[in-house]
Amino acid sequence: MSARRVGREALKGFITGLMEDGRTVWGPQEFQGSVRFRPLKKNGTPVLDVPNATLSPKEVVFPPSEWMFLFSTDPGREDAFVLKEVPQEGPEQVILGIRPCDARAFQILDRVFLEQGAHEDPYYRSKRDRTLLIGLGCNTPCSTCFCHWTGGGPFHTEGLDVLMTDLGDVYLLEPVTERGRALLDALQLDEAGADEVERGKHIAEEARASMGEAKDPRRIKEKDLMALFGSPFWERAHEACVKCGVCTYLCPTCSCFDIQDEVRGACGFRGRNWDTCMFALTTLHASGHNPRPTGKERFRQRFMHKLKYFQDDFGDVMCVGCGRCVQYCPANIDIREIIEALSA
Amino acid sequence: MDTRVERIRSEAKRLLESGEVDLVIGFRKGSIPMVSRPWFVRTVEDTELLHWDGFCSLNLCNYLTKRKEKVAVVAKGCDTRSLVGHIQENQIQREQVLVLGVPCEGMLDRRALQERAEGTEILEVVESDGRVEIRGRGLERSFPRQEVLQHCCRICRHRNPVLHDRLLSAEVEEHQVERYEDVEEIDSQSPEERWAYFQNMLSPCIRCYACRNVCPHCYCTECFVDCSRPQWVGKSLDLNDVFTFHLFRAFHMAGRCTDCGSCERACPVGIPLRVLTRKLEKVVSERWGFEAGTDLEQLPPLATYRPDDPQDFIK
Amino acid sequence: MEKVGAVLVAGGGIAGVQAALDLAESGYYVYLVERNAAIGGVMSQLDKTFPTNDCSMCILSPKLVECGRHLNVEILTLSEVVSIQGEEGNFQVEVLKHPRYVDEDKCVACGVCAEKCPRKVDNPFDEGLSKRKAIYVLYPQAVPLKYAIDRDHCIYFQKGKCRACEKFCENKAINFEQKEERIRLNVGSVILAPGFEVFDARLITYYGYGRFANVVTSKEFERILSASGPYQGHLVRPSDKREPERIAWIQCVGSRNINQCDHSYCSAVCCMYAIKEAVIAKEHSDRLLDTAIFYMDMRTYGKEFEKYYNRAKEESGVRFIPSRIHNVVEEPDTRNLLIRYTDNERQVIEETFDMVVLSVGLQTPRSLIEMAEKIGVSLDSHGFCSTSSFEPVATSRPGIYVCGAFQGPKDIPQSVMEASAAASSAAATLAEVRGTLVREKTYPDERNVAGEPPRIGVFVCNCGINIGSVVNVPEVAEYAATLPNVVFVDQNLFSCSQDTQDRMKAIIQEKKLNRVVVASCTPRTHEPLFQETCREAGLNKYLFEMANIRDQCSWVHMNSPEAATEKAKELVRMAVTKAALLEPLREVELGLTQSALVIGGGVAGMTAAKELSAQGFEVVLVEKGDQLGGNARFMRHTWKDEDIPTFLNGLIRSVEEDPRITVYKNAQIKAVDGFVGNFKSTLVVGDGAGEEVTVEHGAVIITTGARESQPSEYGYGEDPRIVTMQEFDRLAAQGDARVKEAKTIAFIQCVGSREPQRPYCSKVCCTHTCQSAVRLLEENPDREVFVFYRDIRTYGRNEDHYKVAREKGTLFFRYDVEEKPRVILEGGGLRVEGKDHVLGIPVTVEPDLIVLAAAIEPYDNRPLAQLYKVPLNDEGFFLEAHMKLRPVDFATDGVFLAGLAHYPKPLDESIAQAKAAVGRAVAVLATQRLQVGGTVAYADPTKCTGCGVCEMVCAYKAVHLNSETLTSEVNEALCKGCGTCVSSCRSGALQLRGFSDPQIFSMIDSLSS
Amino acid sequence: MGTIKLDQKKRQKFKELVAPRSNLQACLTCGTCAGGCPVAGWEGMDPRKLVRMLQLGLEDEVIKSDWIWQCTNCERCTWACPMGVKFGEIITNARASVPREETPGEIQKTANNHRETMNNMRLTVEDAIESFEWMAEELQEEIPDFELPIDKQGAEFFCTINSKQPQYFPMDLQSIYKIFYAAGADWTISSKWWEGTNYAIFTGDFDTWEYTLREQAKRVEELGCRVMAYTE
Amino acid sequence: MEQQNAQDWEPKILAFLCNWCSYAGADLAGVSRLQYPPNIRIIRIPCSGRMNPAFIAAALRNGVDGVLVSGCHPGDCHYLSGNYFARRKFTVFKELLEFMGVEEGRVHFSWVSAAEGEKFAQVVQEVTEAVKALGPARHYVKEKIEVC
Repeated sequence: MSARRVGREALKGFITGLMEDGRTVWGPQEFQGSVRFRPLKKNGTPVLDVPNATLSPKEVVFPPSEWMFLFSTDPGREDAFVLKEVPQEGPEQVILGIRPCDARAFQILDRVFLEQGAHEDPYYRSKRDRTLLIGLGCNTPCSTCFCHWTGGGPFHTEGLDVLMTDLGDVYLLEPVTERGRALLDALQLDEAGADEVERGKHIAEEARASMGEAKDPRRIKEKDLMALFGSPFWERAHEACVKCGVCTYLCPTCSCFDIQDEVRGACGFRGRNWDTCMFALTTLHASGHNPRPTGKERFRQRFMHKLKYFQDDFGDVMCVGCGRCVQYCPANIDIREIIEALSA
Repeated sequence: MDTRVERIRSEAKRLLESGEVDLVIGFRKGSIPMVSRPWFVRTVEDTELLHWDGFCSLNLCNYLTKRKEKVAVVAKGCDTRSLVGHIQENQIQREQVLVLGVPCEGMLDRRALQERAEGTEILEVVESDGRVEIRGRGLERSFPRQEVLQHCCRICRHRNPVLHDRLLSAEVEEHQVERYEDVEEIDSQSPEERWAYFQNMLSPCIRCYACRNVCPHCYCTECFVDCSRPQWVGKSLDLNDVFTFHLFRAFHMAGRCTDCGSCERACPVGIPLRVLTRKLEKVVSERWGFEAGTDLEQLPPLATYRPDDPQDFIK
Repeated sequence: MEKVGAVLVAGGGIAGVQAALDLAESGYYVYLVERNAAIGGVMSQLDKTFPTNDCSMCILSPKLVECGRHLNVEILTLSEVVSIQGEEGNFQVEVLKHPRYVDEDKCVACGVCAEKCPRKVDNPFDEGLSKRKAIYVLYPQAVPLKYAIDRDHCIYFQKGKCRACEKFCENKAINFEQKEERIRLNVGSVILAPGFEVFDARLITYYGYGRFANVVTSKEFERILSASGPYQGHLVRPSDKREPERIAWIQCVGSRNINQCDHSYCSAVCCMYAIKEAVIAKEHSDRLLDTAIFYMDMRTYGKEFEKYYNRAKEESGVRFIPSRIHNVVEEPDTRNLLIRYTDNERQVIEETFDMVVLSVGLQTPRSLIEMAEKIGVSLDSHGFCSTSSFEPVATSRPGIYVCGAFQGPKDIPQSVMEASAAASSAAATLAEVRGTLVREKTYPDERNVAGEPPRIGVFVCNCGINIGSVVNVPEVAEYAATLPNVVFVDQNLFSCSQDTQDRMKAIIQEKKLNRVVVASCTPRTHEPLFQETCREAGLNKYLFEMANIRDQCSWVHMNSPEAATEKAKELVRMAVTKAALLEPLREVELGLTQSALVIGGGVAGMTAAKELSAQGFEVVLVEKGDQLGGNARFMRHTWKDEDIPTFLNGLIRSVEEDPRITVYKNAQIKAVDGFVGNFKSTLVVGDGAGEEVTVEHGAVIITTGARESQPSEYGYGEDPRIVTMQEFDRLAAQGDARVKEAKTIAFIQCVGSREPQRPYCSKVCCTHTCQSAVRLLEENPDREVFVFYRDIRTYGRNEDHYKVAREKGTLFFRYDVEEKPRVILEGGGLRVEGKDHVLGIPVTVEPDLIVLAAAIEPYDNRPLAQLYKVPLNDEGFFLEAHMKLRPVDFATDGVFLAGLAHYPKPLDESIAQAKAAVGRAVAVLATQRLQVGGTVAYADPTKCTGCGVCEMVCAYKAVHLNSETLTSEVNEALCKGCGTCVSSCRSGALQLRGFSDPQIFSMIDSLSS
Repeated sequence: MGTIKLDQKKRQKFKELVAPRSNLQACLTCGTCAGGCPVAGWEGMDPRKLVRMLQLGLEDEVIKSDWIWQCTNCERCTWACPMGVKFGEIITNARASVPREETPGEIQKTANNHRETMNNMRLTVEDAIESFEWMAEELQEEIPDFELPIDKQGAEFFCTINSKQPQYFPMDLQSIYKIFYAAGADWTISSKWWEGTNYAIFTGDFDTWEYTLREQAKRVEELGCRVMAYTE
Repeated sequence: MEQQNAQDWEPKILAFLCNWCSYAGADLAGVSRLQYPPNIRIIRIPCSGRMNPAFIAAALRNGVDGVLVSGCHPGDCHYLSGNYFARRKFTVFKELLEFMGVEEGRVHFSWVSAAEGEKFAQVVQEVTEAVKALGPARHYVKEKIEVC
């Protein structure tokens, strides 16, 4: 392994290097009242000191809304109402400063969008393939973080191409994948010293140790689906939830979307926008029937999907323990309590 | 312990024991600092968890509608105003709800506190005697409560419940604070500046609709943005559509919004949405002397009129 | 003799129009005979109407259009009744029809004739303040909208050549050969509604009218104010078209005057119209307009009048000066007008005004007096049609009824009331032949177009040259053909001509069109015609849309033909886009219960019940007390000195004996269900628990009355010699010594009326007091009668009572509300201390009896108002649908009102109103089936959140929240289709058929694409 | 005036005296009269108030007031009064109620002159005729064929003369002559009872009024004239 | 096309008129042959009460340069009170729209009675001039994308 180092003061240069070859570099930035992954401008610096961005960089590969097709509504044209694909090419891109939990989330998204055989999602595929992830380990995990419950950890490298550790004066860069290594090689960075690698390890261990005991949601997989589904537990658990959906919009693993057509003048679009299982409309049938008629069913769906169905289908929970839903829930619905309850 | 907490618990207990209500809705301590959790109490034992602190800002009116049972609700000034709105709009019957009014000294602003922690995670907040102390790893600071109130609470004119069946503590003093400084500031700008201001303000919106969903007064079965026939607002992040969504969300709140602050608190990307609703609050108050949720007998301003309403803008 | 199911209405003013519509709606064929070239009468000339400041034309015009379109109203314009032979039930009426010289079937009112006519004449519609051509339409919204030639001014008729109109008329509608016709009509009844003329102000020479340009009559002033008037609503004075800064109104010009004219009566309307004109003039004026009204008694006795008066004083700053004016002097240089008057304090004051408006009174024209004589209808001493208080719309000749100002000077609502009353009376005499002469149209079955893709036919009209000369019609047609869903396009010369209609019908069928768009003129006049054509072609009439490329293009963009053409294309595109989304709308027929409920057993209620029975309907009459009769039980004489007890006993007997009337006494309404045509009311009969009775009825008339209030001042209750008016009547009837022996009697007016707590005039007290004074003095001329009053409001012919009272020696003292007279009880005697309003010095009277004119106040009407979902005004009286034109209707269909529950009024007006309520109710009951639906709102229960805002904004109570489902429901029978609920609904649960959100959005979208 | 106590008896008097003929009771107190009265406002004069005082029984106050003498009898009030109240009637009656010695100024003396000397200025028949003829002679210089017909029997017009003219403004007589001459009228001036003004009307001296009028009428009949011409 | 000559540019204005007063007023303007600028397109609605502010937004977003909404004068409403409710909605909506940066002068309201043909023509004139003065709609127009 050849770990590299970038001095704190040299970060800008490092980023400029990443931008060569027309690469887009996404990094966490202040954006009005939140921290979001945005393409960095030349000489721009990411905000790496905050615990985690408000929104995961999921939006880089799976944007909140994207156009899929175009069509003309001009009846005079021969191709009226014929759908045409929106071209999906784009530049190579790097997500700098993605946290290990969010990077693990990409792998979960991959299962949904890419590992479905014939149903591969070309829009996701295009963006995902040209995106490299340079992750930043979490020196001081928050009290809401529980990545270690879900099979991750503050310095987990799963899903990353490069792991970055903040050593204070210096960032330690350790390649994880071949692509990551090639990138670092190409940038001709200084080799990190062994002590620096050692310091990094120490920081990682301390961070992990600070997080306390993990509760394993994988026990839920063993539970009887129908028993869980029919459990009286949901009745009270959902009561405080206002079904605002913030949890799902902030969740790095949620992948629901809704397809809509829009017409502007003589031009029509078909696109998709993020959607959420917390909304009644999501499952509303044209007939007016709604299989998930009340908040309770929607609430149950969210957790059953994340903790049970997904495990049953893919062997893993659809949660990376980033803690956003816990932090941002206006009603303090805490997924950790749900995990405990369901696995009990 | 805060005497209010005791009063809430004892009142809840009494109500449940006497069978006066089937359910008491209040707050319990949250699983993380700086947030309290709505707590639904049906048994006497559960009353012990009832709690009250500076983070009980969620508007409990959200939980009152479409219920069959008789409910008691712990309510602040703003909650009771929403309740008035709900009663007027038939979302709940007055007889069905027993209001345990809690005069409110204002709720604390999580974001402001976090900012004052300068990057250190706050693990505990202690409130006492008009001061707030935050604690975390290597962090211990304290501020006057007034400084770290939510904006909506800082400019609140109805801290005391406008409607209640029991009042759980002495009324607090009301202040005729200036509510519209920011609105007036924007008002004084040119259209170009205003346009730029709102384009900028709304650009982070991810159309998660949390502002709408968390609002006690947004209870439509089908929101106008979700309407597909006609679909006159696009659902993408096109800023024009985002703008339109917020324009009409605010419009639909005209004369109804009680400025409880839920929308702004819920917004994950921190958009200061209340400036829109407060602009309209100002309009209905100046034009028609109306203040939402303060009078059960007064019809909502768009559902009534006076023949001599001001109409200087009409040719 | 066999009865005839047709009625002739003479006079096409608002009264005639109302009577015609009521009759036509309730199953009679109506001939509406009008002297002018169009109906509309004086009301069409007015600017605004008091007390609501409604635009007169705006509220009138829909009624005129309805009249013009009604299958069972035949309008005979330029016509007059010459003679009436026969008798009640079967009259032969001879009508003289003057030639129009324009073929009404051919004229499409394109206006080219008038444009080409070289002869300008004074426009009588604008009272001569503007010019019109010798070929003319009376006013732009005229019904029928057909030109007519004014023979007296036409150059061809006067000099034998010209015929310019004929040359340019594309439709060959001019016909100089037309001759006078004598038409004989066979009708069962006749209603006289010929109206009035205003007093000729030239006769009061000292006001200078006719000599001084800036002295105008109030009617001229209406035209000056009117947006469609000679100065387009710009308030200027005639002499120099300068905006006036000071305007004076002089009241009682030709009224209350027996010296310079023979009009002892009060014209009843001038005070209100003068206030209104002053208020509106101020609104019209950019500057601070000074307005002064010189009056004797401000007679704001009607509903909401007093408040209007107060607002004019306090908010608008209109000056009210209690002085009649001696003469007006014109300053020759400025043509300003000098008025000299005295006021009690400052003595002689001179003021200069820029304009003087003479509030001219109402009178019966000479020609009408002659006609009345010819047809054997007697008139009173003032030249108005004489009627009894008990039959206020019946003339002296059976079967001939009267309404409006011919019966006596009165305002619009009273005229409308009488019109409905006259219609009801006529209908009652002809009940057995109802429906025998009315026409009904049949249509082919509607083609089911469900599931078909839109096949739109577009017809572009040239309107002669009206459109074609500006808009490039071929280009528009060509363009229309390129629009989506358009399968057929045609161009017409006149789309509305009969032959084109036939052709359109054929094309619709042949081309299997399922949507039709006509690009021509305004839907307001022509949509019904084209819709009719669609129906005849088997197409649902709501599958029709119009583009107005004449009124909105060719006529208003004459100088930019290209822009007009572009615009026409866009309007067509918008119409076509909407048309594609049009859906066939169903109009559902509902059955109805052909009976009525009358609530309140006073004279109004009993009259209504009798009248309904006479018209052949079953009635349930509910009285809360234990006897019928109401306030009339305490009354002795009508204002025409007829004996009330005799009348009342007869009425009660006839009601109780009437087999069609079921009377419940001691009964109250407990619950109400249903809506127009299908009400179900639950009564509780008897005391205590009572027995419940359920009544099914199609309409309800509320006549719950009002009561005399208990005074709380002037020592009332402290001495038996201080009594209210009603008590006085009772004592007088009983021969009580307190009245019989009283030598000196003092009356105090406005006790509890016109005060902050009851800011209305109780209307009847002044006349009653004057009449009582006369009787007291007739019984014993040595008596002394004193009246303390604020304004004597003996409106109309009641003024005679006031005059006689004065002549017999009654002394009247005017007092200010701030300085009321005082009643002092001292040493066993009574004393009234007041002030003489002329001399300004105190007066005292020591009367033996004090009579207080206590206010009339409503009962607590709230429970009933809630049950029938009808509103109350601020004072607790029921609030009718429209104070001007729907005085007995509620906004809620099927509910009507009459009598004191509406507002204080004398017996004859209550009776007229009760009959009117029946007239309106029968228009519902007689239809047998209710057509509901069409352009109405509907609610989608899956979207509705039950917030109730729709219910709050609906003026017709057509939307209500179902208490079970907590979702809104629209009652199609009540919905009028305004769409206010729709736009108020945040959740999009409500939509308006024919104007749905998708349809309107599609038009908006199509404009920009 | 203090408080008016509306005493029945007091009011009765005027009711009987004036009311029946004057329409006084019909008064609307509308103020038309006052607005048109040329002397209204002068020393408080107000015909509306005057009428009102009479209605209220303040007859004595009216009679004692100057107002009744300020009236010019122009009758603008009567002309416009909507109720036809006859102010002239009322004023004259009121003046008649004043004791003769209390009438203001010279008017009663003038009326007495009239009665005693057949004219207001106490001119003798001779003096008057001299004046008339003198002016006729003067006129003949201008109109040679003018002749003054004095006491012409059977003339159509009986011409009256204001005594001021022969006394103070003789030239005015010429104007009268010219008119008659130009009209070619058959006229005469009587040597007696030619006085054209009557002050008894103004003083309310009904007796003198009647006497002087009757005398003049008698003279007209004596001369056989058909029309009396008042030149005032 | 962005930089159009200000003199050549003609605004597109959409008017919503109530059937009973303002549409009739427009008809009267027509009958009276009053000339007004041809920039206006009229959509007839039964009552100003039917007016959903969303229509105004839709028009502006579709690139209309100005909007006029006109109804019966207070008190004249054919449906008794539709215009009163409309007035309240308009008050709120206009304030909000302008607060958020749409220029004053894009959206106009008027009361025009059936008798006010002259006023209608004048209102159209005024609105056209006001919109012209503002120039083409910029702020709230939804970007148009030409298809492929």
